[in-house]
Amino acid sequence: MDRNQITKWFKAPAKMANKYSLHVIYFCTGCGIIEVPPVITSRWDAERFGVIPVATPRQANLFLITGYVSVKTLRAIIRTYEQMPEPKYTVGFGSCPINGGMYWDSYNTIKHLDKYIPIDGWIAGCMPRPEAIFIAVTHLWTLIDKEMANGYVKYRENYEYYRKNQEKVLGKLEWPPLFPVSDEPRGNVQ
Amino acid sequence: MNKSVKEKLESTFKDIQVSILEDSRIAVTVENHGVLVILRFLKDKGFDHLALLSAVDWIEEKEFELCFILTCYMQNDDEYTDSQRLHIILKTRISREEPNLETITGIFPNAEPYEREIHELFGIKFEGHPRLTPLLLERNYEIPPFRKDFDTRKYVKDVFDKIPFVEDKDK
Amino acid sequence: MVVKIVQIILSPILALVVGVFFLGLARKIIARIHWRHGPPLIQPLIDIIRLFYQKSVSHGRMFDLGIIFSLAGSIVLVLFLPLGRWCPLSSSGGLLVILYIMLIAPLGVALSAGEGANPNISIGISRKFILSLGYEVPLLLVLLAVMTHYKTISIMEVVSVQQSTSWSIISFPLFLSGLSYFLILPAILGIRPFDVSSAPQEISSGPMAEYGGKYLALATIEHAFVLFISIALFVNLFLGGAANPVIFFVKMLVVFVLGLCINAVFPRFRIEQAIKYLWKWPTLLAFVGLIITLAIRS
Amino acid sequence: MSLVALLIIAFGGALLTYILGKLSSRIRDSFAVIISLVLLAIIACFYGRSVEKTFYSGFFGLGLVLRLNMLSWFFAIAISALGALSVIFSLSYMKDREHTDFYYLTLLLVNAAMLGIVLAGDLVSFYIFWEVMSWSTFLLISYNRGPALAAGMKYIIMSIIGSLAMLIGMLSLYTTYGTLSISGISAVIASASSGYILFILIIFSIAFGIKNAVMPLHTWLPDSYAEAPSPFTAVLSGMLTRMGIYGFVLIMYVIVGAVSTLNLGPGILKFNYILAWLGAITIVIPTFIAMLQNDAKKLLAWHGIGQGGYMILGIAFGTSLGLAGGIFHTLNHAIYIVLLFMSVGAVQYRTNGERDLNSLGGLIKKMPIAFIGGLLGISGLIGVPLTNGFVSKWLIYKTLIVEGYPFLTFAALIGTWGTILSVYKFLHNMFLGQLPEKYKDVEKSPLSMQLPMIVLSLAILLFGILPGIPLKVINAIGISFGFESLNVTIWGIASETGTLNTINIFSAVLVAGFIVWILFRLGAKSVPVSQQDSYAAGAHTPADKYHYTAEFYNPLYRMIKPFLRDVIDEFYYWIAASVQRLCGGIRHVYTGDVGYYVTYIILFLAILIFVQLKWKPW
Repeated sequence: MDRNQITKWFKAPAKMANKYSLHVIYFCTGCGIIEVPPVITSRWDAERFGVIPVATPRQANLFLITGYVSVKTLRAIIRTYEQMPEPKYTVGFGSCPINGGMYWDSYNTIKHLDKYIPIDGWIAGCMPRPEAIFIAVTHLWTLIDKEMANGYVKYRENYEYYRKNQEKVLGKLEWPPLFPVSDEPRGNVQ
Repeated sequence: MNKSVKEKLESTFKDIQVSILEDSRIAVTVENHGVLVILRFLKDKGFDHLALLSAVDWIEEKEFELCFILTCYMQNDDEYTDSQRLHIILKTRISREEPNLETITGIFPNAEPYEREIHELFGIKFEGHPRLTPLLLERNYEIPPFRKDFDTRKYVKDVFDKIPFVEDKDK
Repeated sequence: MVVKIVQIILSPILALVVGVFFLGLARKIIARIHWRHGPPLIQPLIDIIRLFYQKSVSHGRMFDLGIIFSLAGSIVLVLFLPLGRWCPLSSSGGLLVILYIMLIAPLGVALSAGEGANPNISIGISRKFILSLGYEVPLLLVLLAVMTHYKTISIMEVVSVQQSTSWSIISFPLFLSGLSYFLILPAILGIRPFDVSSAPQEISSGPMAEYGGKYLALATIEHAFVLFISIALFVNLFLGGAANPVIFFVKMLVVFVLGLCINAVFPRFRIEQAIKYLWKWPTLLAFVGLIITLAIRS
Repeated sequence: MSLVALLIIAFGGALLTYILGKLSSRIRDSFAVIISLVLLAIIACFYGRSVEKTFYSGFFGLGLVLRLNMLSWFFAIAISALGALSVIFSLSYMKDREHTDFYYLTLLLVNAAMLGIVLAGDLVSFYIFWEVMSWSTFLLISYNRGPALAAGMKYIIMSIIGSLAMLIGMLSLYTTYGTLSISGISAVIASASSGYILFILIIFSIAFGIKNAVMPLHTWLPDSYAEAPSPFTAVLSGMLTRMGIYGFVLIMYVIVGAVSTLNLGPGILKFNYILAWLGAITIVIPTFIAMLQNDAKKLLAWHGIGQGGYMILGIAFGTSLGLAGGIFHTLNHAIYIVLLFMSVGAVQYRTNGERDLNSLGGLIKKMPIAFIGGLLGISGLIGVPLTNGFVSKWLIYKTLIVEGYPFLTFAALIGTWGTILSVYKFLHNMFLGQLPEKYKDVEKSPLSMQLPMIVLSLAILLFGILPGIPLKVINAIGISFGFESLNVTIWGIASETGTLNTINIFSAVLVAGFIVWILFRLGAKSVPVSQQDSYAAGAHTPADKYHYTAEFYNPLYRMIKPFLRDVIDEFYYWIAASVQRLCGGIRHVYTGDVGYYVTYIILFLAILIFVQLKWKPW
């Protein structure tokens, strides 16, 4: 927690500011959202680290994907992720986004979330405890320090592949592609 | 109390089997063409609340079984006569090859989403239903997922595992 | 003349620093009321720096110019307010100009956010204007009472008269107006019970819904300025301004902390309840204050 | 170049355009524009000259006099400028409409009649031009047929009542003083009894109150503004309705003279105090009714009534500051209300006549000039500093506070906040928010519409930042009425009880805006994005359903709607209905066959004989 080291602030203000002002988009994607209220209220108080929930993706730079991701929710997750402004980070919360968790063989859940949107950090556990969110935040700090939290850069460079995977699962997407895509004809695999 | 209901049912309808399960539950099995008549009869008797409509896939006997659970709409909990605590489970069998049935939204309008769900997940067609469009699922499936012959592991292997990771895009 | 230039440059910077400090203090006090440790006092500054480095989304030319115009209006308004002894632009308009420049900020934000083409924004803006109509009724009565009491429209004169005689919050007729102004202060600041126009839960933070990086930074700075201006106006009109900025700042701190502690414990009003409250007690007090002032004056 | 020649050019030009219209529409259009610009040029070079000449003395023994002084020049220049701009605006607005020759004839006739009113030196010619103006306005209001006929009928009935009141006043003046020339009467009337002066003031203020839509006499205005074609509504709302203000100033300060109007009536019940309260009510109630309107032109019409109240407040107290405020507000109001109606007209022209605020939206990207016009128009209407509306409102508020009427100031200030709410709804529903599908391919407004809007927007900013230009002329008017002069400077008014310096405000806003703009550029780049990409909680924004306009201030509507029923309008309709029933009853007497008439005659003779026998009255 090097928030009070003034020299670091003058050397790399962007990195320090990004580290100590993570605004989480308050979007309940799955069963894990029940862990977020204790985190932001007086029991664990995430605001000490500058982490506060905000209402719209436009104001956020951290996206906490909590719990299993059903096919229908994936559409909303992709839309929200694309509406967040650039340096944005995502954290997969719980084992379901990692590899499907206990719904590994279900027809209706998404198994590996990072096939569709880039994920910077994972928290294992079938609903990890609130302290695990702080572990994720500190982990994110080190990633930002080491310039490794570049999920959004990966998304921008391989957008075509991400888009193709998304359309494989969700069929035709209503909104236009975020970045220009060389649209050669692609059959939709059912 | 449920004895009188049993006699009333057996007296008015001929080819039905009525059996009393524990204290407040009656199981009634009936042919699929007689369902509407019995539902109308029970509704007039005061069982005006269709609590649930569910289906069971008996794959060995190649039949679907539909269960209608009826009860009285309880106004207030405390003073209840024992007849009002009665649950009636109406069961009927339809063949698996051409699984279709009359819709009951005429009698119980609240059955509309139940029937849409069963149509989507079991493939049972309800004639006369206002809109049999998909309710829950995002994708469409050749074999409806809740049928026993739907192999979910194979489906996952075909759809989700075939989608490549973005990292190994150059392979 | 040089002193004037220094004053003109210094007062907006001072206002910005004090405003951002008040924002941080507000979050810290609310956290401590919730039994939470709460963020450091400079957290709003960190947020603003981060927002300036973050990319954002623009919905058109008016989307950019509106927020710039609104922040410029707030900065100009600071120049009209006396901070302690010196007041840069006091000679060009007085209280009437202050009253009218106060409406540039909400109008600018409304025009810029309006182009964000989002119903949450439009509902937020309509609520913000209804709320401003709500607190404007008592505020106008209060300002008219002060103007008729001191028989002038220039705020410097009001401050100098209070310096010589007693504070106007203690003098008989203006006590009611002062109390009424304090009751509507949270509505002007847009904090806890009256943050109905930027409610994150109901209308996803109203006009701020489409504001991304630098737009949100400018909006936060503008909120800091509004915080500074409303409290400075209260201190100037009712607590007799101050000889030097330090005492002025202490008075503002007392008023802000007092107001915040009272209001941090209230749940958010619905917009009708807010209007009913604003048009009942504060308006009654201000109306009675004005009638008594008029009676004394004639 | 005498005044008579000016009027001949004005009226002759109107007739000539009608004749030319028969030949070809292009010649008629260009001729109409040329005539208006020529009139503007002539009046401009009349500045400073004060002339009084009887041009025709044979009118039943009364001399018709034409007169020019600072007040009439001020109004004349405003009339001709706005007339020229609205003619230019209507070039493309009326392009593919039928019988446009008739439209241009009546439009130029109205402008000429208004010039006549302003230049009239005696009450007879004043009355003649007043009637010409009323009638040509009636013809223009009912130009669109359909509901416009009812609106025109309502307008013409109330104007006739006003003219009759003025006629009674003139007759009584003629019988008592034998002359009707304004200078003659004003010299003599000071000696009349205060009761007689009160009678004259009340009679004339009824006529001018109807024309200026003061509260109880305002009901004709919303319908006629909404139904008349947009370019004419601009002229109607800009200058025509303000002939009432010219009339008030004429009767209160020129004919009767300031000193006697101000102490008419005992203590609190002075004539101008009651007039001021009427003005205050005219500000508050119409502004809040405007908030409930869903029709763009009706909303602006109700604001027209509301702003009329500010002018009445300005001229009611007869101090030089108040008079300057009132007259300056007349000019400002003329500028921005014409601009707003032109902006509505441009939108109407492009969206084939769409006026309903709930079905428009997002036009800022398609019609930027109309948006800029609308934006500056509403900021002038509100009185945002740096616009002309602010300066005149500042003058009016200062007079009210210095004179010691806080409650009148409170009414005026609340009027401003009501204006902000309703006027933002107007701009938001038309230009901001989502663009409906059917207006996707709307193009920009044509050049002939953009030109007047740009000119008027610049005028708003120019008079807002350098108010000295018009205030110098208005100060001269005040001096000609015998008030002490204000020390007007290019940047505003300097006085010991509070000076207004618009240059300071302008430079401060400019510098602060520049600093904020640099701060804005320093931040990270922002990506332009379409209206489809708006935040919708993860869902896709549905086309045509993502725009919040209906009942824009719903919580406020529910609270204030019961108090805002237009009871006066219903009262007038009740009177009309009862009169109609009465006449229906009388009509039954005439059944049409002769037998009944013979019996009526015999009965009548019998009654006469009986009365003669019984009481012998003859």
